Amino acid sequence: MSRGSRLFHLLVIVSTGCVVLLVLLAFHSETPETAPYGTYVDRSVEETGATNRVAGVYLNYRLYDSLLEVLVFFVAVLGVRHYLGTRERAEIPTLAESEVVRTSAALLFPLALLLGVYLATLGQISPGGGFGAGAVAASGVLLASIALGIDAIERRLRRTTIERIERGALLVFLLLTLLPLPLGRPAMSDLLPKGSPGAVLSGGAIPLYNTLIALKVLAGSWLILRSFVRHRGEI
Amino acid sequence: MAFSAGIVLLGIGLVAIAIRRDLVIKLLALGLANAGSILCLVAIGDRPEARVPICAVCRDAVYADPLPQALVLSAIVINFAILALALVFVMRLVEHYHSTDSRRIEGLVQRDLREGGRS
Amino acid sequence: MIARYALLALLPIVAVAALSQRRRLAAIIGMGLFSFLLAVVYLLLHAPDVALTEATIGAALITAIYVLAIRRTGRLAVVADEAPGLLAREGDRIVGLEYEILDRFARHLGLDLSVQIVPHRDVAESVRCGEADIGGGGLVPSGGEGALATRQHLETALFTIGGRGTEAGAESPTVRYDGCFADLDPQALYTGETGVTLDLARFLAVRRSETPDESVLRHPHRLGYAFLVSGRRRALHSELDAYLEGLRDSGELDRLIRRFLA
Amino acid sequence: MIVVVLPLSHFVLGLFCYAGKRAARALAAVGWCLGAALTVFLMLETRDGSTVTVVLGGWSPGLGIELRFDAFAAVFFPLVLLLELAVILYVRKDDHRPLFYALLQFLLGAVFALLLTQDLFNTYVILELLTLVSFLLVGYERRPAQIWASLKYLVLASIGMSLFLIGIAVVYRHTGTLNLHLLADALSSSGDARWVALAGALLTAGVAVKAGLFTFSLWLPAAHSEAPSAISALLSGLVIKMGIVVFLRLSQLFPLELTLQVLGAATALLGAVYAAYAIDLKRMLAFSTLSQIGYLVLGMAIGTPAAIVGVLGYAVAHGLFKGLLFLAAGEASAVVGSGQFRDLAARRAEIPNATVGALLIGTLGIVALPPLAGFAAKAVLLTSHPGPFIMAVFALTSVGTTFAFSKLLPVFRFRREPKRKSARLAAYSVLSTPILFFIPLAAAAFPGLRLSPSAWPLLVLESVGAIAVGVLLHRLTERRAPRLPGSIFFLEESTLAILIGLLLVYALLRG
Repeated sequence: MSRGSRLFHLLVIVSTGCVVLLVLLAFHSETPETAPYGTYVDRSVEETGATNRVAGVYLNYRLYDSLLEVLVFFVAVLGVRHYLGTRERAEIPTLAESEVVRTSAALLFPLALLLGVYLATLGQISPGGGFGAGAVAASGVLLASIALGIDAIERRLRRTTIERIERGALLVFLLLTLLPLPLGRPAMSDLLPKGSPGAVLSGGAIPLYNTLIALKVLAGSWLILRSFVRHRGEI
Repeated sequence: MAFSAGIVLLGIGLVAIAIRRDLVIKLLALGLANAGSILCLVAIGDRPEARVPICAVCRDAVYADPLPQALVLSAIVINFAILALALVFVMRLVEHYHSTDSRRIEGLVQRDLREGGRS
Repeated sequence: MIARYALLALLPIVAVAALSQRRRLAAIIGMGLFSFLLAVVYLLLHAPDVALTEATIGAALITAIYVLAIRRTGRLAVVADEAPGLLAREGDRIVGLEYEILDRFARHLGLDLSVQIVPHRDVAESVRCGEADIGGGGLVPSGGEGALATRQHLETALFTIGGRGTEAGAESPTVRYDGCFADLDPQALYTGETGVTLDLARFLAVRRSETPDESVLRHPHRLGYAFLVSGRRRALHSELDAYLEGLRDSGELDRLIRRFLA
Repeated sequence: MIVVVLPLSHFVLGLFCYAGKRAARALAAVGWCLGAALTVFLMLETRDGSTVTVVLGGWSPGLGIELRFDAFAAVFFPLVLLLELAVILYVRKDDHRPLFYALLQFLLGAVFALLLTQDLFNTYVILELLTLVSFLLVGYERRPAQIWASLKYLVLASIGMSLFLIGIAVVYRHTGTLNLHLLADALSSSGDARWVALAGALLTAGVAVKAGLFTFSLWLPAAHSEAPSAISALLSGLVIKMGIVVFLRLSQLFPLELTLQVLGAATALLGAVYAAYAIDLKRMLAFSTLSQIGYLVLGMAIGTPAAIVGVLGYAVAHGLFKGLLFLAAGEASAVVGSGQFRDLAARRAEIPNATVGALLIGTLGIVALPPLAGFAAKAVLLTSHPGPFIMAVFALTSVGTTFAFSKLLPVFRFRREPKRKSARLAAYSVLSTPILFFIPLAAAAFPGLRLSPSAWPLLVLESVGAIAVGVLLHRLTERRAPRLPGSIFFLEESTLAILIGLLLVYALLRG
């Protein structure tokens, strides 16, 4: 390494060290014991009907954040499609996969989908949520593409229908948040009755939003993975 | 304590971005830096002997604060989106410049700009 | 709460270990493990939703994308340093005698050729650790070092462009493993204060850029350029050897040499 | 309640853009009309200085996310609409794919959302969306140089955003809320605790990467000069101002005067120097954006309400003429084939007169020739009695800008029989008219704005003096262009610069 770059490395390490020390000292200098936590602690179950209070926050109080976040994901999928789209290779050289991988992948695929459905629909009473559900289902479909080969999967899940599903889910999500406006209520306020906490159909519109997000993240992740596989060949 | 671990991870990530020359390793380091900041955000939501914030009647015990956890869900998915896009860009760069060394690519880009004028 | 502190201490260690790997695949697997550890830490911080999301997206999807991104299926990965005339970058294309040979060889195998330019001291290492299939760029292998060298495909000779540094009768430079024997530093040639030993391809390039006529010393013994193939890929090695043999017999090799190095 | 419709409608329209290429263009026009109607309605509502406030979901401000249409938004919305209209007209002829229009709608939706939001984490998510969309638009034409510039931009912006996230963590840990107004009270009561300086430093560093401040935004010159010209106009005219808007909000929370003064001065001077010696038009414009951002941030450092009005006015004025300059520069470089000054001057005949006219109006605007936009806004700034140091940097930056833009003088020669007509006259006129008639338009939109007539002669003298000095300097030092260090714009050095910037900001906040 030339002298210049060794000096540069030293400078980087020293300045990062200072930043880390500075942040730690300043943060731990006076940490209040009873931090004035947000007022979500007690009333969120009654107001949102969701016993999983995290779902209550990001799908009811702060639904606007989740909406913008799903948009970020949608823009990412558009970007991957745009930059990888032109380089697709017609024939995908399938690798001689050992039989063990094929059967185990085929076996795990339905399990992953089942877990995805569970997490998506019961996000308001048990830990789960749309993002995790979509991701689990997408990795399940990736497993299936390993087992059966991408062409087999593409015949059933054609790209255009997947894209239509993704845009449809996002559109319904956007319109649902605007729906209360014509009814005279503030935007993003609750649509469905809350139901009794802990029941399957509780939490007002939260299960609906959760399912929409799961559908959107599943379609989006699969489109990203599909573009990568089309462009780079099988795993 | 977890907050400190998050800050240390951020530091490691930034050092690796500045030092390692390979673009793929830089992106891994970027993922690490973002994970560090996310760990900080989750860490402040936790409290001594807290419980998981899922409860039908939430009076009797101390619960972890659900808000940071809700914020972090979005942050994780945003980082996934950014990494996926950055990787696609690195793949395009490798196809054109045949190298993933950021210094070499920078040199080639500057030379192309000097020669090619503007468009 | 020992588990919490142990895991928190383990996180930076795994991270540093993962990021200091030389090979990309090892770094990616390391970061996959790191994401999984992070998910467990989130569980200890009473955040199951976040743990689930981090595990699925962080560990599973991000790792899958990285593996796909650096995936080389369906491609013949060649790693080389630039050697004028043999394998050099021109605009955004790569041209040269070795590139032409390898491009035809890749089509012969039904694969895409992907060339990656690295400093010549990394070529042998990349081929040996399997990150690349073939090493090129005007290499003159001496000893077998875990990488098999194919048959010589082009005669070469060593030229020392004199300078006060090396007296005329100095014994020939120890023939080392890498291609151009000395970093080709144009300034050093013009100032002439250090003697630079060059192989044929780079010597021709230097002549074309009309350096002043210093004393030129041609070293006697016979040498030749060759490709490097990883010791574990014997099939590829014999395939490449046979292909080179075919090129030489059909006289195609001489035509290519005239075209690129005349 | 319609406040939330503005951003969301743009997102919905962005989705519908995929119906087809012709539909995408039509939807862009529909989107603009909808935006214009809502803006006019909102501005009429807040004419008497009141604000339109809504908390999404009907919750209390401490729980839900609060959106507010206030003075900042009232100033920026017209700028957004004007630039949107100009870009739509500019790209009318070339057939972009639906993706381009979809990303355009998302970009504008995100800008509207950021101008309205009063929530810290919401600002984070919107800035990320803004980063991603502008990252995709910069690299839209997929040329390798563009892809490299946008990759560097993404990595650095992502680092900035993780610092911002840690800032949010610290603030929430100590105050328990994310709403800006509740935060303002909580922070004012907690005095100068160490964590306030830490949170301020982290948040400021995060936003500074986006806002184009000196040590933090070394990605800006490459990104703005490499992007397609319509996108550069939006980036330099609008997206970079979003950083300024967030700074204005943060300066209500944290004592940022000293920090803004130092960073602003450094950015202004660095930008002016690099702009002075740039040999390529779009690169010079990008560097001049850097210096104008420094100018704005310095204006904010003055801190008096009049200065804030001046900063807002100049931000709008800069958005107008920088957008116009980038649009005209794009067409000129496309026609001539290369953006270098000597090629533009040599092949002046090929550039249509309308484009040269647009370049002229933009240049006159930015060098602050009296009655134009630049002069009016700078006048408000100069009369809010800034300190001597800030005054000196203002003068230096103005001279530097004039010095840089006087390289365009050889291009401003009128030719009677132009070879080709510019197809983008409509786009230029949309931006030129507000630049030329800035003072009457501003008086109509904001009746409360009055400038003391006694100060006019002095201000006119100062502006004309600065222009004269700049042109003179350019004449004298025509030959000797020093070699400026290019390596500070590399990815590794920029990362180091962000770290050093963070330390600097913390020291200034504690100092």
